[in-house]
Amino acid sequence: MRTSRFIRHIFLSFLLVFSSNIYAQEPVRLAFLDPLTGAFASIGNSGLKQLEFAADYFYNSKGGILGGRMIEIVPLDNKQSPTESQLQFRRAVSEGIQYIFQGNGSAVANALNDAINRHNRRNPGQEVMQVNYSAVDPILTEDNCSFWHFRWDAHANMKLNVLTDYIAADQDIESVYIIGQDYSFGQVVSDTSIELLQQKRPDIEIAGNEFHPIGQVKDFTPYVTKIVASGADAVITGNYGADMVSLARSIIDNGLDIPIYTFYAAYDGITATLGEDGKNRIRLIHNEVSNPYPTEERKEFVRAFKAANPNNDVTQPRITNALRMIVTAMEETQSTDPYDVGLALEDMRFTTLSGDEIWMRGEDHQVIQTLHISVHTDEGVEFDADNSGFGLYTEFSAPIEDSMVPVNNCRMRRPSR
Amino acid sequence: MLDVFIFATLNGLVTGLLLFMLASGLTLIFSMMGVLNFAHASFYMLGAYFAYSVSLYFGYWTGLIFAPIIVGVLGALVERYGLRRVHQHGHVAELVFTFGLAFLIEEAVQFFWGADTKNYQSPDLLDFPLFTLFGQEFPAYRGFMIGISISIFIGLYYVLTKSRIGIIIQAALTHPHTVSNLGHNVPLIFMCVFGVGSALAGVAGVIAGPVLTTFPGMAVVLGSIVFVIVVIGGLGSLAGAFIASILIGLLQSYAIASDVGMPDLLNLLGLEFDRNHPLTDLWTLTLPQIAPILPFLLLVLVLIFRPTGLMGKREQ
Amino acid sequence: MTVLSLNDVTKNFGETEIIRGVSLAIEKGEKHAIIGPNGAGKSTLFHLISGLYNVTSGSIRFKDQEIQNKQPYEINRLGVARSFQVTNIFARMNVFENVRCALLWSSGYKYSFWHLLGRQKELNEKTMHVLEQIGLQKKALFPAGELAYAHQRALELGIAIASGAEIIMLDEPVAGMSHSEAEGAVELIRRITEGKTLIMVEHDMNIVFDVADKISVLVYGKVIASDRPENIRANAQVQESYLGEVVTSA
Amino acid sequence: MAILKKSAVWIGYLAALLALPQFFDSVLAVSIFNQMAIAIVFGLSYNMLLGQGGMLSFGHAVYFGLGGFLAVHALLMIEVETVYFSIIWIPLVGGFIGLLAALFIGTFSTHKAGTVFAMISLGIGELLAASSLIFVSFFGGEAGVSGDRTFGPPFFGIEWFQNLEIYYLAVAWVFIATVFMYLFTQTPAGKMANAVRDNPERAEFIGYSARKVRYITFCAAGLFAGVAGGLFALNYEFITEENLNAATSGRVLLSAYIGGLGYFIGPIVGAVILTLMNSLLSNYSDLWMLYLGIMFLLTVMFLPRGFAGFIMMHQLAWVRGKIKSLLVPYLLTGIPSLLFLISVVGLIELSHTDEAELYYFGLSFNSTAAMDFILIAIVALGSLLSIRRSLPQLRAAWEAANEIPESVDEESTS
Repeated sequence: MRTSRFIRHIFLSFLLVFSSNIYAQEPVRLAFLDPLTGAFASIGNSGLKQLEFAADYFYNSKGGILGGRMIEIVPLDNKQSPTESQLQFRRAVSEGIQYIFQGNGSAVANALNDAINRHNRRNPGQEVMQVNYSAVDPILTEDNCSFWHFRWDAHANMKLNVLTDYIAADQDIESVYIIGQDYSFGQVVSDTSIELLQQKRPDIEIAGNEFHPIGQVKDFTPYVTKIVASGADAVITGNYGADMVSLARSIIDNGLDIPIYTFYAAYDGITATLGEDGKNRIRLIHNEVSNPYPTEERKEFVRAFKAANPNNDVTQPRITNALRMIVTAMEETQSTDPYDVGLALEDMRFTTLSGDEIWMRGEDHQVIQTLHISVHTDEGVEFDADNSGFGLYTEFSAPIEDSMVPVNNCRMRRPSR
Repeated sequence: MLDVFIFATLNGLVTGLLLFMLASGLTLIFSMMGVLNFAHASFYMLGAYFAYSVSLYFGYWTGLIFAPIIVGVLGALVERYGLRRVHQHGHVAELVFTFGLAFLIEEAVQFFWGADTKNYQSPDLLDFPLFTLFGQEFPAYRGFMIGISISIFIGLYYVLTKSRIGIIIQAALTHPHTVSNLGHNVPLIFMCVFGVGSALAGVAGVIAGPVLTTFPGMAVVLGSIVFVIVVIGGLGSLAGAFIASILIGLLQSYAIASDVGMPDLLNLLGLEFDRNHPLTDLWTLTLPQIAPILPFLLLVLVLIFRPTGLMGKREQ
Repeated sequence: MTVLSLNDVTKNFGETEIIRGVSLAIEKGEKHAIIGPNGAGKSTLFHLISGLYNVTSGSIRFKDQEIQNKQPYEINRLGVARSFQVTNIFARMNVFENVRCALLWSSGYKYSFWHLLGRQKELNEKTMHVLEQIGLQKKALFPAGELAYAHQRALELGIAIASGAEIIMLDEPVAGMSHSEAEGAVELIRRITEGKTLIMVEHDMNIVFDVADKISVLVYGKVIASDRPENIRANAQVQESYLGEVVTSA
Repeated sequence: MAILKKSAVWIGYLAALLALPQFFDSVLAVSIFNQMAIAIVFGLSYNMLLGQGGMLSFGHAVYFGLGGFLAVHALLMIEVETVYFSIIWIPLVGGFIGLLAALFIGTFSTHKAGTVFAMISLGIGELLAASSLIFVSFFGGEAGVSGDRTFGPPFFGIEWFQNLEIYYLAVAWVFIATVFMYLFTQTPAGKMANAVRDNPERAEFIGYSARKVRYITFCAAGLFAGVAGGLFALNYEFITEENLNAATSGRVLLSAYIGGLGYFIGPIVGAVILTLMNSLLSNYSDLWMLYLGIMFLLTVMFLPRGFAGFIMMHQLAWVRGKIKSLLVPYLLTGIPSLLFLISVVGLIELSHTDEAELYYFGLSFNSTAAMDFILIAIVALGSLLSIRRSLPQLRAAWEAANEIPESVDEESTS
């Protein structure tokens, strides 16, 4: 009994700390739910810094929003685990936070989407909005689309649509090899690119279509051997993290000189690790144009960010877009209620720091924006990645019409008030 | 087809020999002390990270020499001040201790070096293709890996069969109790063996780091496989560990190189399933897809049918 | 009536023959001692009878059943219990639980997970009774692993006899005891094996001749003599190969 | 009297479980309690295996996870009305599956304890974790499967909208599971599990097949792990691959060990400690896993019987009324130890942070100033010296309080 009293004591003191956050001018609190510890911590922490910096740069330094309320970013560490995300989601609810930024991992995004929908259904008046800045599983704006979920990144099919356009236009490519992690995103990449390539360039041969378990492969050389043997002219991979680096490394080390088309092969240590070896070989499909940056406004922002965070880069400008659009919607409605803000976000058109106009499609809550293909290089790179001298140089930009994919299976249930 | 086969064999050998470098140390430690060191692969990781840090200032070759020494000393310290203390509480406590150590080392590596991958490069000296066969290059660094592995294997064999300490260790392989009764400074030998075993793992880390990527998860990826090898080979058997290492290296390499899977098997049997079948995941399974988990399948099968492992005599 | 018989039993470990054709017949109620020099195979013989080892050839019969190559627990359930030369108890459980565990099977509980032991009055009384017999009733709740050596040996005996087996096999029951402790132990053995068949390996000849009413001499894996104590004492071959020096030195 | 005393513990346990949300009723607190409830059942089931049966498993999450997956599938079936029963029985579904899996896997894994068992459990765990990513239609890949607990028939008007309702349901199950797991330790099979743990060879010579005893314990542990998995499914309404992989298996080992193996309350203590660390400490420091690792190693080295063992160590002194004599020496060593701990953690945090300023225990430190490091280091060193001085005193007091009397006849409560 003694121990339990002791524990209760600790508990009490901890909970007191939580509940004593009372401010004179109550801030608008936004949660940032991503891995801040563990294997993916660097990506999560980098995102957190970008969001915090953007909030300070655009709003807090200028007197806040909604007539003087500050934006407070509450970091929540989900350790890249769906289960942990659920716990942290409850913490956010417990603290009355109604906006959750989340990006890393479609598994987490899907779990969070489910949790938020359940929560919102059961607790009317305390709804929570999911601000998805990076999870690209198409299902989130298709079959599982929800009023409470908004996505600022282009989903996998949109990216693949542009990527296959690009590959199809390259007449030197006669066969491609697809390799990916054995999970939903890897499979989407494989299925969609085969389908689209067959439509666009039926003559391109799919030299291989390989899946490997996530994080289980020690050495990618055997896979590379197969790629070489297949005689492919290009590789498409959706790998991320260490699997991405190891794969690229093996391809390079084994002297295979063909382009590698990727989604996640830049920043957070990857650019530095690939360095000289990856030059002109690694290409990325992404949103928000890379070097050369088109506007002074954006350069200024990035310089200011680098000054404050010398070891980080602005890896995901869409975080800034999401924040700015939400604040715009809040100002428009003079409300922080996710329902009002959600309605205002629907079909909002917004000009980014790069001067692009992006559109939050109301039908499925998917941002429609220009997409770009950039190459890993050190030439013409004014803003490098990982302070390595290397960075991304945009070679190809797809206009908004080309990157748009029509809505297929989204039947959104709208809350009635 | 032949080119794939040849390269698959070479790749399998590289992996197998690398695994053996880890497995040999683990086996030695197990033979002497009766404890399966869960943290063994963590020393491998430490090897890679130390070598990376050293190589930033003094180049690759200095790292190759000093990193294993640092790791070896660390290992000896762990034995002296950690394991020896836990020893009195029995084998389960020792196993759990090393398990916790592995956990801690991973966290510590993230603390000191961060969570992202490190740009640990192979030396420029070895940055050329050793030979080209059927249009495929075989990097010199991989040849170097094979060379180092084999020379360590020979060195180890020589020390174990020719030197005095080797004889004692040999004796410990078969008669662990007698050796401790013979009045040798057993604790000191334990410490040395643990240190040398760790250092071997460190060497493996140094030479594998540039190829297999230096990142905090590298111990986990390899750790359980090395465990599997030591158990499949037969606990305490160096020869068994060698055979199992090569076996698993080749097995995985061939499995990846092959293109067969359940669909082929079903075709052979004249069966057909459509994509909506509830077991569709099973019917579409391919060998490359499951290659990395084959060792675990092998482990379970071996343990069921031959609990002493391929070459093992002793049961623990 | 013969309760246990060994028929030309051999046991090899690899190339080495340890037991080289042993035949023995043990009568009901007999107190049978097996003696012999170190390495003669006495403990191995015990392990063969009790099922720890499989025989290489030959047969062992308990009453009308062949028991060679049966599992130890099957043999135990038939009514053969044994103790060990090196103390072999359940160290982290207390003395009471040690003995109670030894009683479980013979009391018919099998692998039950629906009986609460605290409520089994008869079983607990039986356990206390055994504890009294071995003189450990005061140590009932003491962790077995922390008992004094003599007490551990007594517990070792207690576990062996608790189930009330017909044949009790004791492997050097007084090894390592002081003279006075050994005397007490002999008393104990005599008391608890009353009316039962006893097979015993022992080095202390005084105890052997004191307790046994039949003695077999095992040398190099063979029984060179099996007879009443007085005849064994007189047997020239035994004298020569083993007993002489021991008796004179004792 | 003794019976009253014994049931008093149980009533107290139940009352404590029921009363918790009366004191802390925030969403967060209830979510932590739910986590604790699940961790307690899972931890107790693991202790059954390792503490009671001596089987070191690196794959116990398999039974937890399988139970959880089937439980979520059962929720889905309730949703589409394939079956129709109240969700209060879901943990039983989980338990049933855990039992089935253990019944099958136990046939070949319980031959031997020790390393062989540990390795088989590791292999099975890895195999299943890997296959769970391959067999997407059942395991749902890395996103897992998700259900909704509110579709079944209401239970006395309760529709399970709130986590608090689930907490009370979990309490009922935790209590039932704890009682049954405790009772199991008091049965012939449960006691023989102890015997086989201590000495499998001898167990065979008192009529028991060590393997069968292990098998029964193993199955019972699988059953309760499955119950815990079912509770998980009810609380989170989804389950993913991570709940049956090696990390989850490792965590339960950690929690049981820190709590104290071999003591029935050990895993409960461990579950509470680990859950609190996981959900509270992780908010204050992103190095909490490092601290967890250090704490775990220190526990293995210095408190081999865990926190419960540490408390139990004082039983003798308590019974003999000498606990008071330990108080002062404990304080004398404890306060500098705490100070040492705080300053070391401070050093680690200070060297890790990338902010210029670190707020720590109400003080502000500058992470770029060497002076601040030295200051904390001095505190650490000073407290260390102080510990060294007071430690012999504590040892002497300890020995005085625990002098072994002639015979120890006091009844143990375990």
